[in-house]
Amino acid sequence: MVRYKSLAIFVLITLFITVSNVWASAGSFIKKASFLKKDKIIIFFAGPVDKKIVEDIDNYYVYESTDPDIPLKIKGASLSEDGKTLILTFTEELNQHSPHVVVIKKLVSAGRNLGVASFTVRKSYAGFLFSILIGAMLVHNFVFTKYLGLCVFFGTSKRKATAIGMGITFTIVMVCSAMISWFLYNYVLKPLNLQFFQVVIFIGIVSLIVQAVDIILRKINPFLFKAFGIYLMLVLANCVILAVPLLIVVNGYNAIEAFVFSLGAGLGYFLALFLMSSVREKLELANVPPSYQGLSIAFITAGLFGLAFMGFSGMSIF
Amino acid sequence: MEKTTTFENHLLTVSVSPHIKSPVTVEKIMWTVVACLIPPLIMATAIFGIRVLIITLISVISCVLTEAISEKALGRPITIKDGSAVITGILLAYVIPPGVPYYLPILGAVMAIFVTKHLFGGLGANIFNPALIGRAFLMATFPVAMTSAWIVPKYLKHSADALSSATPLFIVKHYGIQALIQKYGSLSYIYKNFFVGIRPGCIGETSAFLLLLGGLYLIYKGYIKWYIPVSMIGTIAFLTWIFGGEHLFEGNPLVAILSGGVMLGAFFMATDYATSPNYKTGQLIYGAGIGALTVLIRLKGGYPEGVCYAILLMNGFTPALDSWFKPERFAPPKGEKK
Amino acid sequence: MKDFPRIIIGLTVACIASAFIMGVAFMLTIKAKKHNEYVEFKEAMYSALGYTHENPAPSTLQFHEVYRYILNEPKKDYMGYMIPLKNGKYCFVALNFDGNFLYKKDLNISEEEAREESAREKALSAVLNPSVKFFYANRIIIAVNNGKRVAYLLPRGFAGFKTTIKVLLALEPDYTIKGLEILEEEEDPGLGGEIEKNYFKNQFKGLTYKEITQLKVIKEPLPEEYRRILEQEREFTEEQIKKIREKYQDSHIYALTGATITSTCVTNGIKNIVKKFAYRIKVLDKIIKDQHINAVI
Amino acid sequence: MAGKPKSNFELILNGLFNENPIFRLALSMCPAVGISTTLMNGFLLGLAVLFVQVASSCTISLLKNYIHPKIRIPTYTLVIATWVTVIDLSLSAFFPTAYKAMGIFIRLIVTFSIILMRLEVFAAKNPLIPSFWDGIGMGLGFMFGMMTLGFIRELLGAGALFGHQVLPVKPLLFFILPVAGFFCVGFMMAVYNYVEFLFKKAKEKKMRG
Amino acid sequence: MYIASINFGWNLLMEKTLRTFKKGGIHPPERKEYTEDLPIEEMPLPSEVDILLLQHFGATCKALVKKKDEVQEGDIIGDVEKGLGACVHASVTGTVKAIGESVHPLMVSVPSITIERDPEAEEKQYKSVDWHGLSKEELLNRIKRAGIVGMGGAGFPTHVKLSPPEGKVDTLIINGAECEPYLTVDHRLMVEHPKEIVEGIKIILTILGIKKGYVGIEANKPDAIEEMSRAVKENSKGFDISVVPLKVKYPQGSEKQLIEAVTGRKVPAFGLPFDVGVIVQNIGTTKAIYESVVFNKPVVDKVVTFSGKGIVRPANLKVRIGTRVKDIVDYLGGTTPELRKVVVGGPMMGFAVSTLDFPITKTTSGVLFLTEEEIDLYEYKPCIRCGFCLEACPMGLQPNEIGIYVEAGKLEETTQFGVFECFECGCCAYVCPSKRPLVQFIRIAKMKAKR
Repeated sequence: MVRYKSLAIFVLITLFITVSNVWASAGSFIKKASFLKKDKIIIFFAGPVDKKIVEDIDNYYVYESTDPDIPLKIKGASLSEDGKTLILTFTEELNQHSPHVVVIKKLVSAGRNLGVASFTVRKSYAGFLFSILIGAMLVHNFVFTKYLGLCVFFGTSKRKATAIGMGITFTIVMVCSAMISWFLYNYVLKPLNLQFFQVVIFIGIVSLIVQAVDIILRKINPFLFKAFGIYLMLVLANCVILAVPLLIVVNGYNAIEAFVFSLGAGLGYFLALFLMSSVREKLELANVPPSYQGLSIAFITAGLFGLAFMGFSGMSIF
Repeated sequence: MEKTTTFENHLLTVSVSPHIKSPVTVEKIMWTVVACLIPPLIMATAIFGIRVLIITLISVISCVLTEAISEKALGRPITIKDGSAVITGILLAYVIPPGVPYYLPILGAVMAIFVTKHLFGGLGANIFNPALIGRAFLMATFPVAMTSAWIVPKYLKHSADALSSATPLFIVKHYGIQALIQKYGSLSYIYKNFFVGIRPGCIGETSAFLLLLGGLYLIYKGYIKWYIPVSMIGTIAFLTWIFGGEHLFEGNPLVAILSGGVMLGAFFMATDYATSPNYKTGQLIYGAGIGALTVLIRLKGGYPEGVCYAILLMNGFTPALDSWFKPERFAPPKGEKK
Repeated sequence: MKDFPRIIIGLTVACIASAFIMGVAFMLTIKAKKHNEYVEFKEAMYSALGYTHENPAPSTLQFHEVYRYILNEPKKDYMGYMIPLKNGKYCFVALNFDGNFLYKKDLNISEEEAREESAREKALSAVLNPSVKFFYANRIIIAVNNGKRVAYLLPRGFAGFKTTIKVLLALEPDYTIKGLEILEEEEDPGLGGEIEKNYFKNQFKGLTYKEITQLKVIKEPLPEEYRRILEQEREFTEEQIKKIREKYQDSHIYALTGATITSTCVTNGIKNIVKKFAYRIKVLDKIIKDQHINAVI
Repeated sequence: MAGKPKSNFELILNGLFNENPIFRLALSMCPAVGISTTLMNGFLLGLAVLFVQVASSCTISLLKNYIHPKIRIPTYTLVIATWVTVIDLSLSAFFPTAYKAMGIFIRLIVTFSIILMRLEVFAAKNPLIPSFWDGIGMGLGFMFGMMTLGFIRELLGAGALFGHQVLPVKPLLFFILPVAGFFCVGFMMAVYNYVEFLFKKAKEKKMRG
Repeated sequence: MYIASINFGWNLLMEKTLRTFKKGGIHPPERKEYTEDLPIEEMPLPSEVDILLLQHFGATCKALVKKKDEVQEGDIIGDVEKGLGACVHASVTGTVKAIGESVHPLMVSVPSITIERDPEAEEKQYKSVDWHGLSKEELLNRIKRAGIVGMGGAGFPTHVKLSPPEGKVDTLIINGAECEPYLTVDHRLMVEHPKEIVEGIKIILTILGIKKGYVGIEANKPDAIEEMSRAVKENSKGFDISVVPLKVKYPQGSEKQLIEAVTGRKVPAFGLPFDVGVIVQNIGTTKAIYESVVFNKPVVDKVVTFSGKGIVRPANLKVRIGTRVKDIVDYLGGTTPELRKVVVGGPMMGFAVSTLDFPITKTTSGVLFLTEEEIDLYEYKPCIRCGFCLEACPMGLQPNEIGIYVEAGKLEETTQFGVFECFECGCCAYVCPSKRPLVQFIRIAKMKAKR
């Protein structure tokens, strides 16, 4: 029971972080605050506030969370007509990648002094997760822009049916193994200072999962086993399955981020496989020069896909 | 397949039905497209100078030569007369900035014609649009030239500051739409000039009006269908309107579709037969996909303009779209999927 | 099933053997690795300070690191510095955001050990109140020659066009830029990647504090003679360099062609770094003086 | 495997040409595409693979009688992973700059199918000495492929070899971009196919005339 | 809706709202102007006729006469022993000259009976009878004995077609679309013999025991629509017959497309019209039914269009079955020197022949003499995936893919595109800018692929 409870709390906290992007420490009077353009912060209040006090720029102390000793200079503060929305304009552009702390020294609403309000403005966490997902799937697609997992990629992208089977199998194994690897790394290897074992441990986890899925599928659903069983062994020879846990460690993702990242990687691989297989089915009918037939033209196709995927380079969604 | 027999003093042709065929041929289509692409070139020569004409000529000649050489080397019939290489040459020149060195289009032509077209089986078998692969290749190889060799158009009355030659999309992306309006004076002045084609940009993409005219003529002739251009331009306008501004629903759709390569892409590149889906449902989705990706790259990506990459990415989806959206069968037998 | 024990024994033996081999390899390499990493970083520091093989650093030159921490106590946030002392150990000084002294603690950690973040954490948690949470912010490396400050070295990172750009900035004691090294960047090769090139990097060299505070990027082509100087400084006499620098160097940076955004990112990043540093080092110096800290710096 | 045992020299040649891991067997493609941007990278990764291949081949060849067939694959993986970790740690300690350039590819050697495949088809069935030479052959073949690609890409992309400027200009930046790896591998495969075709033709001619 | 009462105010709007099938279709040049205003002309009897023993869909007939036998016009000289088929009749009075082989326009050669006409023989007169009292069986029997087959081209024996399972059919459609370019046979028949056709319709409706009948006519034959509407108005008492003008679009006259255009019902693939309760009859067939029932006249003659720039005098000729085309050409003044191609049937679905030495059969609706400017002699090119054929195909198939698969040698895989649903209307090959022989590809695929 306790486990479910903690799980529920965990989910709730996650939801809270995802939904709200504000840490309001002085009550819930500040509804929402977010960056606006390059040099502005917009703040929404629950009720109308006193215009005179709130538009005084000395009333604020704003700093980047890493540099609390250096207040940012405010050019102006302007309150909307209904008194509920405030826009702070700064003299210089804000570094929106790091969270900013805003302290309003005095806040008066309808004659009532609400005291000091201090809160953090940061980019939304949901957006961050979404960026990780899109990043792993498209912007840094493991096949076309990171050049990993190619042996299996070229081996299983001849037919669309094979590609779909491999894509689904791979995504599932990918997510499972990445999550288990994450837990093992953060709760066993890191505390014990055994990081150099990571390669062995990660590949071991993958082979165990592959073996386990193989046995379970064989027993429970022979039909599914027939459809996906043959791809299980191929998963093992795929560099992406090892690269994702390693990258999760390098980037220092937490559990949710690791999940999203591995899901994105799996889906991105699936997408690449699917696109490539549909193209290769078409290529089989084309009059390709004899020396280029087979893998050679497949590589050149992948290169062209790579060129196309360069369109995503430098993309940041949030 | 044709067999002949003596009939009085000559032979009778015997072939399979149908015995009459429409007068539309590949050559006719291709050369019509070429004709539709000529007015924007004249416009570009007028506003950027004779240089763009030379670049276009080099591009066309190198494309045709590459086509002839690759066909010779691969033992295929030489088909330079059908005009497809000419179109690729013109389009390749149209998507590069006017101030690039003269050798650039030659390299692009090899990539476009040999690698993208002939290695994949020649006319009609290419997966990606050759001209756009040529551009993407040049973009990767000569990033500086391809992103900064802009020329200030003649007849433009704004001051010659450092940003004069920057493309409108670059200004919008990095300085905001207000900066663009400030630079050109007023919105109506922007609309007018962009519509006519007096603005910095790639060689053939500036004149929205002439491209639109050419595209409409092709639609009128039935050589291309309206599905792709309309869904693509519509999606770009719609999504820019929603996400393009500071707040939701504040973007300027008209500037978005008049700037960059939207018109050129929508009518002459996205509609390329070999690389776009064959049937209308697929074409509508394909066009919408290009539009969405264009807006995504423009607003969130690393480049100010996204039409080229958006079309290339959707080219990759074309075989899949073709296999998903087939024409509706008249009345398939029971038990079989439509 | 009969094979079961054999399989288990086999696997166990294999695992133990491989763990043993890996452990041995780890033990053999870990020291060399740390050493090499530091040597590499040191080379970057020398390079930022302008020392080369022909112009080697004096043997008396020493580097001392000051670490900055942010501390949270319930209802109270403040900052702290780890300052190296003359006895080879560190002391920790806490001060509030306005730069006023709060308290001072001595730490039992040598300079060599302090390079390891975990070692610092251990030393800090040994002396600080357990309710205090502390976060490492960044560090300042101070180059000292014969007891005199020669330069400040700032390893910092800021957002570039694509990913974070990590730089090492060297400043004179009067905050004039002595040199700039790009440690890590993943900008587009040929475009933003050109920030690693001398002709861009060296534009920052010699900018005074006043110039830095007004620094801005201009989108004009880099003059050819200026470029030559920037690329191959050694081939010119000091006088020539001075002349040309005077002619072109002002409070502006010539943007890289086709990579205005990256250039702006770097310029703004450096502007910010110098401004913040100049503010903080004044506070720190005041504290060291007021509290009579026997600092090595 | 052919009937009669091959000589050491033949084993090496086999790895270099007939069964070149990159261009013929099309295994271990990721590094071939991803990091063959310079000759040095190609050389170092080739060296790492050579080491892992030889070490694992020898280990398996020595221990083949003690490995239970049911846990064959996990054991092989374990052996490979061990040697990869060793080379990973050593490279990171002694060649930090090159190690940085190769990113995580060194650790990904674990999943290179070429190594596992040679263990399975050769080392597990042959005594130590041939296994050693087979490992050398395969490793050299991989290194050869990587260095060929590195040569082409560094020369065309940066106008340099081993980091030394050879050409006065940098011809095509494209080639040092990772995406060019796909094209280079594709064209090299076509070259191998074409050479094979020429050989076949010559052989047929010989047979006939 | 737009039935019968339409008073020829053809305007653009009407064109748009005319009934038609939904998917695909093309607009080839009509080229009916050569013959559409020429009245049906009776050709003098030929001196010799070749009666083919296979003029229909089904088994070959067995000759019932021997060499040198005397035959009268209308005598049954061949009949099928078992299986599907229809009998053949002597079309002239005379002597059997030979029983041998003769060129069939669609096949290489089939058995035939050559009859030398007796120049002295009197012309046979057919007397009319009142058919109203006749039983259904008798009507069918008369049709059977007259050897009537579908005259549109397929040649399906009519008496079989008119005996559908009980109660399944509720609608009769008379196909007057005549969508193929050049052909004007049905057009002329409708203009000149509307009453006979309406009578024929009534006979068919009586046989089927239903009341509902439509006559579908393409809107490019306004005079035919007028004549038919008038005839229907005057003579269709007791029946619900209506004339439906149809949009001009090829292949409007195809059975499935016509049924969809007129009733909106769709015949499933591999199904027959009566699966959706419809029976379709050709105008020519209807007229033949009328003649067989009312005059007891078997199929001995047929109206055929001779057209194209390759013939000196285009005409709508009523000729005896078995008349050699060569004789007809001589009668019409010969061919022009520009003649390049002779096509039996329409230009879209007809067959090119290499000789003029073949006889007219019951299913011949036209013989076209085409010159170079009318036909195409293009070399074909690779598919450029323009998708024109997808737009044109009335069956919703993918001719481009089929062509590509056939060229790549993957014949078995073409079934996924429904290659067996193709009825070879030729729309795809017509519109193809690469001039690819798509119909030929599809035929090859049909031969090799398994259903």
